Formats: sequence, C-alpha cells, structure tokens
Amino acid sequence: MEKSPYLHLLYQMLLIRRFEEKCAEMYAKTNIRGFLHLYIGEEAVAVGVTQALAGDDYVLATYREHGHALARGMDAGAIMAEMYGKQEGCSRGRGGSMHLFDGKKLYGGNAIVAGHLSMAVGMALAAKKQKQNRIACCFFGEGAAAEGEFHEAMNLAALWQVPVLFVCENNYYAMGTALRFSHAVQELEKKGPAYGIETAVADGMDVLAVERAAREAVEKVRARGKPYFLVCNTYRFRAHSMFDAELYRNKSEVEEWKKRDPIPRLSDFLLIKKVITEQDVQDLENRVAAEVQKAVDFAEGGTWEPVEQLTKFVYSSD
Amino acid sequence: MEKSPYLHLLYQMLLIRRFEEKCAEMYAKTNIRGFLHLYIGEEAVAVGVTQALAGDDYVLATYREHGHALARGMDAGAIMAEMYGKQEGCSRGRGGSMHLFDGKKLYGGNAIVAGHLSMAVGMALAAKKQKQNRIACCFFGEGAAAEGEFHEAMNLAALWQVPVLFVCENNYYAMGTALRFSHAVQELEKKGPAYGIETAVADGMDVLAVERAAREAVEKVRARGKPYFLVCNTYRFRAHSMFDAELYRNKSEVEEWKKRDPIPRLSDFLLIKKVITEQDVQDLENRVAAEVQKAVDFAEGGTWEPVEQLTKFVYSSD
Amino acid sequence: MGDKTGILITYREALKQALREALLSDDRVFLVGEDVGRYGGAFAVSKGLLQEFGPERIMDAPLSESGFTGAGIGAALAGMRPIVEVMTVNFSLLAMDQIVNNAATLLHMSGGQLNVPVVIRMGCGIGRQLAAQHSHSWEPLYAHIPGLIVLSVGTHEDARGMLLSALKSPDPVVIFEYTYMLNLEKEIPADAGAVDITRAKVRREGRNISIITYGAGVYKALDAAAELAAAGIEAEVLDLRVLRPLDEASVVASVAKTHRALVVEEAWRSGGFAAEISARIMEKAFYELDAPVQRLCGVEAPIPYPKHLEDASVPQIADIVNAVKKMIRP
Amino acid sequence: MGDKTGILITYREALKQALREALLSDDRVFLVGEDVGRYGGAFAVSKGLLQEFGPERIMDAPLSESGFTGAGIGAALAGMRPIVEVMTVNFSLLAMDQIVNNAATLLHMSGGQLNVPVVIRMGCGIGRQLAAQHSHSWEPLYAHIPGLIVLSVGTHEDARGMLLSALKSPDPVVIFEYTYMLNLEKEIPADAGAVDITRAKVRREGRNISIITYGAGVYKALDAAAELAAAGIEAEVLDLRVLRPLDEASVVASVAKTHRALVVEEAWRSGGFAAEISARIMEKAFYELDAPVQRLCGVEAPIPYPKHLEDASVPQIADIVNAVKKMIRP
Ligand SMILES: Cc1ncc(C[n+]2csc(CCOP(=O)(O)OP(=O)(O)O)c2C)c(N)n1
Ligand SMILES: Cc1ncc(C[n+]2csc(CCOP(=O)(O)OP(=O)(O)O)c2C)c(N)n1
Ligand SMILES: [Mg+2]
Ligand SMILES: [Mg+2]
Repeated sequence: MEKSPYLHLLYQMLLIRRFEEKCAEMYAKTNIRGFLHLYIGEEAVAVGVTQALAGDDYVLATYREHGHALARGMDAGAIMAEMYGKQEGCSRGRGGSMHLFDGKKLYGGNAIVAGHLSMAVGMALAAKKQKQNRIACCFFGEGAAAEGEFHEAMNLAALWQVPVLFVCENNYYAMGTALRFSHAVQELEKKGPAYGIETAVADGMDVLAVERAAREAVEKVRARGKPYFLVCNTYRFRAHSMFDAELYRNKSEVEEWKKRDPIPRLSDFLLIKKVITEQDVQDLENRVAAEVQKAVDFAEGGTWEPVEQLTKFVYSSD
Repeated sequence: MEKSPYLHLLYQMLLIRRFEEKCAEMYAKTNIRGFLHLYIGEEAVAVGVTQALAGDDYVLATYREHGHALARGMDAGAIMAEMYGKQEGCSRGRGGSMHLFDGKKLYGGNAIVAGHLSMAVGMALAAKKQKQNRIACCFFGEGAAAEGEFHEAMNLAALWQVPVLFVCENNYYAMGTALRFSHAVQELEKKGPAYGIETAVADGMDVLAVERAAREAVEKVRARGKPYFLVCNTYRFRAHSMFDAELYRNKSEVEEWKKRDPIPRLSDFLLIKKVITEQDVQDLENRVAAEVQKAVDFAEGGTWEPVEQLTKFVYSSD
Repeated sequence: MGDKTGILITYREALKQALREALLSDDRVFLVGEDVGRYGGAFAVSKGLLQEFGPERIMDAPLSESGFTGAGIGAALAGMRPIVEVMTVNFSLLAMDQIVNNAATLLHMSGGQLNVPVVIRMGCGIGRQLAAQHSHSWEPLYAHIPGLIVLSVGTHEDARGMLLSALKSPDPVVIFEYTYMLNLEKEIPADAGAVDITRAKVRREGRNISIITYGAGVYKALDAAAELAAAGIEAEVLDLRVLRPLDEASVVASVAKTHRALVVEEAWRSGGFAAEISARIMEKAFYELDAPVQRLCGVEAPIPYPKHLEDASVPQIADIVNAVKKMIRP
Repeated sequence: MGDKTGILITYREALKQALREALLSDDRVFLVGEDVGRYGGAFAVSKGLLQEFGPERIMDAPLSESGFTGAGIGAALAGMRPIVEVMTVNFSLLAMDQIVNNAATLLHMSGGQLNVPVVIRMGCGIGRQLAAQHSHSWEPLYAHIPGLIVLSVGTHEDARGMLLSALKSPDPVVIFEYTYMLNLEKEIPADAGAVDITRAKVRREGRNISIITYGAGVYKALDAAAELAAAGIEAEVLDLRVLRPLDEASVVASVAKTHRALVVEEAWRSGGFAAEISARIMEKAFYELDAPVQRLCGVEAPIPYPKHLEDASVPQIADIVNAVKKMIRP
C-alpha cells in the first residue's frame, strides 16, 4: 500500500472537518451569518467521489457544499472569505456559505433543492456536443430525490445519453423529515432502474468504498457517455443548519452513527495496517490547522464590496 | 352471458365515437373552435375504467376528455353546448372542449399536462380524512408521466396511502413525440414499483380487459385505501388536435392499430358469441345518432353568456 | 366584549396562535408542508402543533412543492380547508403552476362550479442574509393573478388575524409572512382574532404625505413617520394589507387628503407592486396630486449575502425619511 | 449593402428564417423543446428544421419543462448557445424556477463568473380560443426579474431579427412570440436580419398622444392610429420591444412630445406592465402631462373560450380608438 494517496484522503477529510468546525465557531461569533449547513460526518462522500473526477469535469453541489469546494481544491481562504461576505471570497462575497462558485472547479453552491440537477444534465450535454471528454457530476440529498426535478433530470439524462454522474448523498434526513417520510420506497437505488440508469450503492462513511464505487462509476460514465446513479449512505453529525433544534431525531441515533465517523475510520485502518503513523496524523492535523488559520486570517483581512457595485453583474455589460 | 352490460359498453363507446365524429364535423364548420383533441380509438379506456367507479368517486381527466365526460354520464347536450361556447354548456361555455366540468361527475378537463395528478391525490386525501368510501381516479397520457408532477404525485399518494387510481392512457404519442423519445424506460408499468405502488397493464383496445383490470384495481384501492397504477396501452386514430399534420407517424401504423378498433372488437365478439344481434347494433347506432343530433340541436339552440358576466366567478362573491 | 388589554407577542407567536385557533375551531383544517411537523416548522412557527394535533392535522410533506400544493388544492375541492405552507416564497415557483392554473382558475373556468378554499402561506422577504435564492419578495408576481386573494402580513395584529379570515374565504388565499419579523415583539389586544381581509388600513394618520406600503415596509414606514413627525412632517401610513383585490378607494382617499404619495416596497422596482399603486393614483387621483408619486423599492439585483449589501438592497427607514423630505421640501 | 426591396412574409416564416439563420451561422446553437422536431413545432415554426439540421441540433424533449429548460441553462454555462422553446408561456411556470433562480441569478451571485447565454422562446397571448389555461399574457411576470433580458416580438421585422440579436447576448434572454399573429403577412426588407434589442421604437410618429404598447398591441395600436388620423388625431405608436431592461428614455421622449399617453397591453391590468410605464411617466414626465396617463389592459379574469368573451377580454382596436378620443376630447 502506497502511503500518499491515503494520506491525501485523510488530509482532505480532516481539512473539511476542521474548516467547518471553525465555521461553526465563526458563526457563533457572528462573523458568518445567514444559513450555514455543515457537512461534518459526510466528508467521505465528497472526498471519495472527487478522487475519481478530472480537473475539468463539471461539478455541481448543494448549499451543503464546503466539503465539495475543498475537495475540488478551491482555496480555503477564498471560501472562508466568501462566508465572511468579503469581496476576496470565491463569489465576491455575494454568495456566502450556500453559493460557493469557481468557474472551473465548482458550479455552486445551489440553494434551491434539486434545482441544479437538470443544469448538470445540460453541462453533460454540452460536453457531448463539443466532443469533449468531460463529464458532469452532481451531488444532492435524498430529500431532493422527491422533487419532480429529479425525475425529469434522470429521464432526460438517460434519454439523451449524456455523461452525468448523479451522486445522492443520503443522510437520511431532509431538514427534519426522515427518509421514511420523504420516500415511499426508501431504497433510493431502486429509482435508477425506473430510468434505465445503472446504479450502485456505497457506504458513505467509508471513503475508500466511496472512492472505489466512484472510480467505477466515473469510468463507465466517461467511457459510455451515459448517466450513472450512485447512492452514498451517510449521516450528518450536526444540525441541518444553524436554525435547527434537532427535535426530529434522538441523540442516541447520532451517537450510533458517530461510531462510523469516516475520519477515525480511515486513520485507524491506516494505523492498524501500519501505512501511516500517529506522527503522520499529527502532522496532518498541524498542517490543516495552519491552513484553516490562514483561511481565517485571509477572510478577516478581506474587504467589503463597495455598495456602489450592488448592481454590477446583474448583466454582463454592467 | 347477460346482454345488457355488454350493450351498455358498446353503447358508451359508440356514443363517444359518433359524438366526436360530429365534433370534428362541427369543427370543420367552425361551430367549434380552439383546441379539439379527439379520443377516437381510445374509447375502451374511459368506458372500461368508468364501469368500475362509483357515482361519487372523484374523476379527473385531461383536455382529451369527451370520452370520460360521456362515460361518466354527463349530458351530451351540455357537452356539445360547451364546445359551442354556449352558456348552457357544462362549464357555462367558458371552458370549451378542454374544460368540461361537472361538480359531481368530472373535475375537468385539465389542460396543463400532469397538472391534475396532485389534485387527484388531494381529493383522495380529503376522502380519507372524511372517512368516506370514495376514491379518486385520474386519467393522463404517457407523455404526462415524464413531468416531475407525475413523480411527486405518485410518491405522495404512496407515502400518504390515499385511495387514488392513476390511469395512464398510453397512446404512444405525446403530440408528435413518440414514447421512445419521452421515456428512457418505455415499459411504463416499471414506474409503479419505484413508488411501491401496485401496478397492472391492460390492453386498452379491449374494453372487457380494461373493465376487468379496472374492477380489480378499484376494489383494491377502495379496500386498502392505497394508490394503484393502471397502464392502458391504446392508440389515437386521429391527429393530436386539429392543428396537427401528423408528420411523426406513418399511415400504415395507424391502419395497423385500426384493426384493433375497440368498437368492432367488442361488437364482433358479442355477435359471434350471439350475445347480441345485428339488429341490436343497428338499434344502438340509431339511438346514438338521435342522441348526438339532440346534443347538436341543444347546442345550436344555446345562448351566449352576456359580456357583462365576463368577470363573474373570478371570485365567489362576484 | 373581548379583552382589550394589550399583550406583548412576537410575530412568530401571533402566527402560531392563529394556526392553533384555526385547527381547534374547524376539523376540516389541516396544515401541510415541508417540515411543519417533526422539525417544528422551518421558522418554528408550527412548533408543538404536531404533538397537539397529531400527524393527520399537521402533515410533513416531502420536498415536492408542486405535489403538495396541488394536493392541498384537491383537498380543498373535496371539502377540506387545507393550509398549505410553502416554506418560503423562494420555492414557490415550483408550485406556481398549481396556484395559478388550478387554484386561481378553476372557479371561473368551471362556470362557477368549483370553489377552491385553500390557504397558501409563505415566508418571504429579505433580512436574514440568505442571499440571492432565499431572499425574494415576490408579492407582485402573485398579486398579478386574478382569482387569488393575496394578503401581506405587515403587522402582529394581522399575523394573529389574517389566517383566520382567510380560512373563511371560499376562494384561494395566498398569505405572505415576513421571516425577518419573526422575533419582533409588539403589543396586540389580548382578544385579537380574525381581521377584515378586504380593506387597506391607515396605520398612522397624517396630512402632509401618504406613505403607502405593505408587508416589511409597514413598521419601517411607521418608524420613518415618527422621525418625520419630529421634523414637523405629518406622514400618513397606509398599509395595503390586501394586494388583490386591491382596496383602491383607501389609496385614493389617503392621497385626496395628503396630495402627495410615496410608495414603499422591498420588491424589485420594475414591474413591482408600487408601480400599480402609482398607476392607480395617476388614474384616480391625478388632479389631487401636488407632486408626482414616487416609489422607493428594492434595488434591481439578486440579493447579495453580506449585510451591508443586503441592507442597501431594500429601502431603509432613513431612505424613507429622506425620500419624504425631498418630496415635501424640494 | 442589403436588399431593401420588400418581401411579404408571415410572422411564422419570419421566426423560422431567424431560427434557420441562427443554426446555420453558429455551430453552438441548438434548439430544444417539446415537439420542435418530428412534430414540426407546435405552431409549425420549426417545421423542416429537423430534416435540415438533424436531431443533434433540433432536439425533441419529453414533457418536462423544468428539466429541459435547466438543461438549456447548463448547456449555456458549458459553452453552447441553446435556444430553449417552452412551447407556450402557459407551461412556463413549470420552468420558472430555472429561469429565475438559475438563469437570471447565476452571473450576479457568482460574482461575475458565470454567464448564461441561453435564449428562451415562448409562444404567448390570446386569440385562438384556447381558454383559461392556454391564453396567458405573462410578459409582466418575467419583466419583473433582474438578470433577464425580456423581449416582446410585436412586428415581423422583430420576428425576423430579435432571435439573432438575442443569441449574441452573454445574458439570458426570454422572447415572447405571439401565436395569434403567426399567419399574418406583412412586408419586411428582403435583407432583414438582426435588430437592436436595447431600444423601444416609434412605429408611427404623432404629436397628439403616445400609444405605448408591445407585443400583440403593436399592430392593433397602428390600426387604431390610422383610424384616429382619419379623425384628425395624430397618435404616436411606441413599441416597447424590450420590457427589461426598459428603455425609459424613449418613453419619456415620446410623452414629452405628445403630453398624453395611453398604455395598451393584453396582460391583466393589476400588476401588469402598463403600470410600470405609467409609474415611470409619473416619475419622469409628470410635468409634461396634459392629462393623466391611462391604461387599457386585459380584463382581470381567466380567459374564457367563446369568441365574444375572448374578444372582450383584451383591448381591441375600437377600444383603443375610443380611449384615445376620450383622452383628447373629454
Ligand atoms: C425547492 C426547495 N424547497 C425547500 C428548500 C428548503 N430546504 C433547504 S435544505 C432542505 C432539505 C434538503 O434535504 P436533502 O436533499 O436530503 O439534503 P441535505 O440537506 O440532507 O443534505 C430543505 C427542505 C429549498 N432550499 N429548496
Ligand atoms: C405542461 C404542459 N406542457 C405542454 C403542453 C402542450 N401539450 C398538450 S397535450 C401534449 C401531449 C401530451 O401527451 P400525453 O400526456 O401522452 O397525452 P395525449 O395527448 O397523448 O392523450 C402537449 C405537449 C401542455 N398542455 N401542458
Ligand atoms: Mg438529506
Ligand atoms: Mg399520449
């Protein structure tokens, strides 16, 4: 077993975790405002899937997208500055937590649930029309799959045979609505065949399993130019957003899932296999801490977009 | 075999056929205007399903609903007057062909494709809440099943366990878009299981088969208070509407399907089985012709709603 | 009879009391929407109601705005009195076909046969730094649709009363609630209940100018009027309350009295509802005007996340004060 | 150089020639929508194009307005120049979330990073006895949305030219085409092509009153102006053409010249676009006015099927003539 790819996975997950812990802290300090949806607990999904993607693939995510942004290699400082609302942020400070954009690496940060699925189909369609080797990869929650938009996007992708990977991050809750209240059929993988789309399920708490499943999926999408549906079962350890009293689930359920935390799961595995040492982990923690601190410093040092620019970019000519 | 129920089926199908032939004629004479969607060829579906329904069940259909209106026992004169736009029409003349309403027998006549599916779910929900023994029955085309509204309505009905019968009238075309260009998976019956909804397929050119399937479906819906999905494969012999050059299909395909015309199919069967005589058929034709003529006379004798009433019923208080 | 002593109440609590009263007083009433039950409502408005009324009356719906809004319309057609909560107006475009093509249209199109007594509630507006896709003020879109009754809940009194009156309507009602005001406390009479939903209301009398507004503009206008009074300008504040059918007479009456009008709203300017008010005054009170009607509206841009830009996106109290002063002493 | 000889052409044919030219001149352009291909277009506008350009360029979509509009937006983000046909505006509410929350918003919300050069065409309007759910005039809804360019094709010249200009825009364009006019023949220059899509246009000069209109109102206003001329009243007809961003200067200039304005549209009156025009004149040309601006709009009801009621639902030529006469000689 070669060490560096594993360390990279661990590094990315840790970075997301510590970055978001810092976000929560900064939210409490009111440096970050608005909605803040933490990905903590689900890191294996974004990190695992991202490994399988090429740099110029189109990636679209939801409002719970800090993990995807970091995994796609966006600068932590630009992301933190965005959450502070500073013009040095990746969306000029205008988007905040829910709307991280990077014209190459991430097409949002989309806050209308399921609103980005058909856009992903269109991007894949464009890649196909332009005979590029790109694919589109679209992350969304299990709640989103109840929207009509899911149905339309899946059907169009299959009909038009475009290279899009649909990744359903099933964390069992849509805000406070448990999976069993969202879907009559709770095995989300049963939805793929209704559109003739090849489907697989991965343990979303195991980054290696996700990566494996994603590599197979991406390879097929790219080779065949067809859609693929990957369901990753996972769990969010934190509240839905910062306005959530978590009345809808038991602490014990959360605790049960925390035992499957993808970060110790990977690090323990690597330690036991002696692929890495405790020192490696500590080094990573240090590196991540420095990176997060640097991001905060960058954000703190950022500036406000002048009010006069409020209408800039309503149109390209502005 | 008792004669009268069969004669009733034949009568209803004949009435629809002759009524619509007359509509086409009146359209050519410009007595009827707007969109006119003929059901000719598909009569077995509305007639077969309707046999299984109770008088106070909620029935919702599309803009191609003359057949359903007649099968539900709405007065042919009120329907024809509606198509003439006369205030004696079943919707006061305001709806025309696409919006036949009867507060008891038919909840439209709905011209936004798939827009009535969730309404049907809501009506079934109301019946359940009020502990009535009523069910809702919703007719729609295979094209409608591609809309997100289909997905949402199916999921809600199954989640909430409400007594609604979804009847998909698969006539293989949505305007000029063939089934294979509408759905990645063309076996529409495969969509039911994605929602955990019991599903059956019936030969929509055989009224007896449709009736049989519908009786089983309705019985289950009523007994269990759960949704059911019934796919009836059928064909429209005429153009989509009066603005359709039928560029998208071959005459020969149409001719092939005409061999399965549900009307001769039933009458030939009954004649061969000697359940009815040629004279019975002739009597029916005469009765139907008289009824259609009466409807036309009624429509011709109708009056125009005064222009002053244009805004009446925008609100109940008007 | 009623108890006229005042009680302090938050806008949220007023909304909740109305919901509770509605559920208690009519068996046909039920609440359906995303997270109205187990979560307690996205903004905690319906917190506790699931426990009190059970899952048949407080129905959590999956993410499917078109589906459950349509279901609410269907249930209304079939004898129930559904309250559909579209969590926020931002998501309501997904349900708009149902609201416009079905709820608003069925009565007229069926020649008077089918009533649709559905009430559709939506949180709306700006003020929580939720950025472009979560800060919409789309009252003008719905106010354009005949067949709908469109209410804007600009005060605590209306938060307590509008829902109850809406449920008595045989026709579909869309109610806009302002999430920004949820925690705001105000006094209302202890026995506050159903309110008139046909008329606009003068919230403050004045004779120098009419500030005509609705929703999130009402308290701002009142604050501005207080400031203006200190400067010797008596502004009348007219809360439109009912955007459709519009109570034109109250608009005209106020302008006939003050001869000047400033229309304030948070919605985008072009094609906003303030334009309608301006046009009505043009048509019905032109010769009463001492100066052209002015509008103070939302800036025509998607709403950005940072506080200073969000604040700059809609009229603030100071903007109202300044606009009035400019109109009175040019 | 162009050929200035006139050719007679139907509105439909003008639209089709524009589509064809667009497809010929830019490989990135494709047309997607329901029945645009094999059926030949719901109104035969794209008839023959599938045969000429093949199924990759002329893509039939299943019934899924949100899905294929979203796909068009995605394709635009990724380098294509999609023309999305939402068969008619009546179905566009199903796609409105995509148009408003995505197409109109992405550029601003991403801080200038993401352009969305999508063109969305919709048939619209009244006049074919299609009743309540198929006769909508919803230009005002879309004209309210910042980030969109909203065009109204009121003439054959614009039917021939607007699409081509729209495709050059880096920003999303919504184009309203009037199905009622499809068979109407008019003369345009043989070399007609792309047109300016930033300005309103005076279609007839006049000095007594400005008739300000767009879309289906343009030819009606011109016919009315001809009648009025016979009665000695010189009406100027201003075709707005671009509803957003509105060319306010042209409105003000016309009113400054004529001192009277009648705004004509087929959309419902309250919250319609005529209100915006009236409000702008109030703000920018109040002291030019010799009489209050009047609006002549659609009746506020779902459109009924019978011809006499349909006709009564929107302003007709005689209504325009009468309204003008009332304004000029009260
Ligand atoms: C169309 C729409 N409806 C409702 C909301 C409010 N909302 C935001 S997140 C959310 C739950 C989404 O759940 P899921 O898709 O499972 O994603 P998760 O948050 O669990 O990652 C809801 C209801 C929204 N943003 N968009
Ligand atoms: C939402 C919507 N989109 C498009 C249309 C235009 N349209 C009317 S009927 C039709 C085809 C519907 O096909 P299907 O559901 O199979 O029913 P059929 O007409 O074959 O009975 C279309 C596209 C519409 N009325 N509503
Ligand atoms: Mg979830
Ligand atoms: Mg069909």
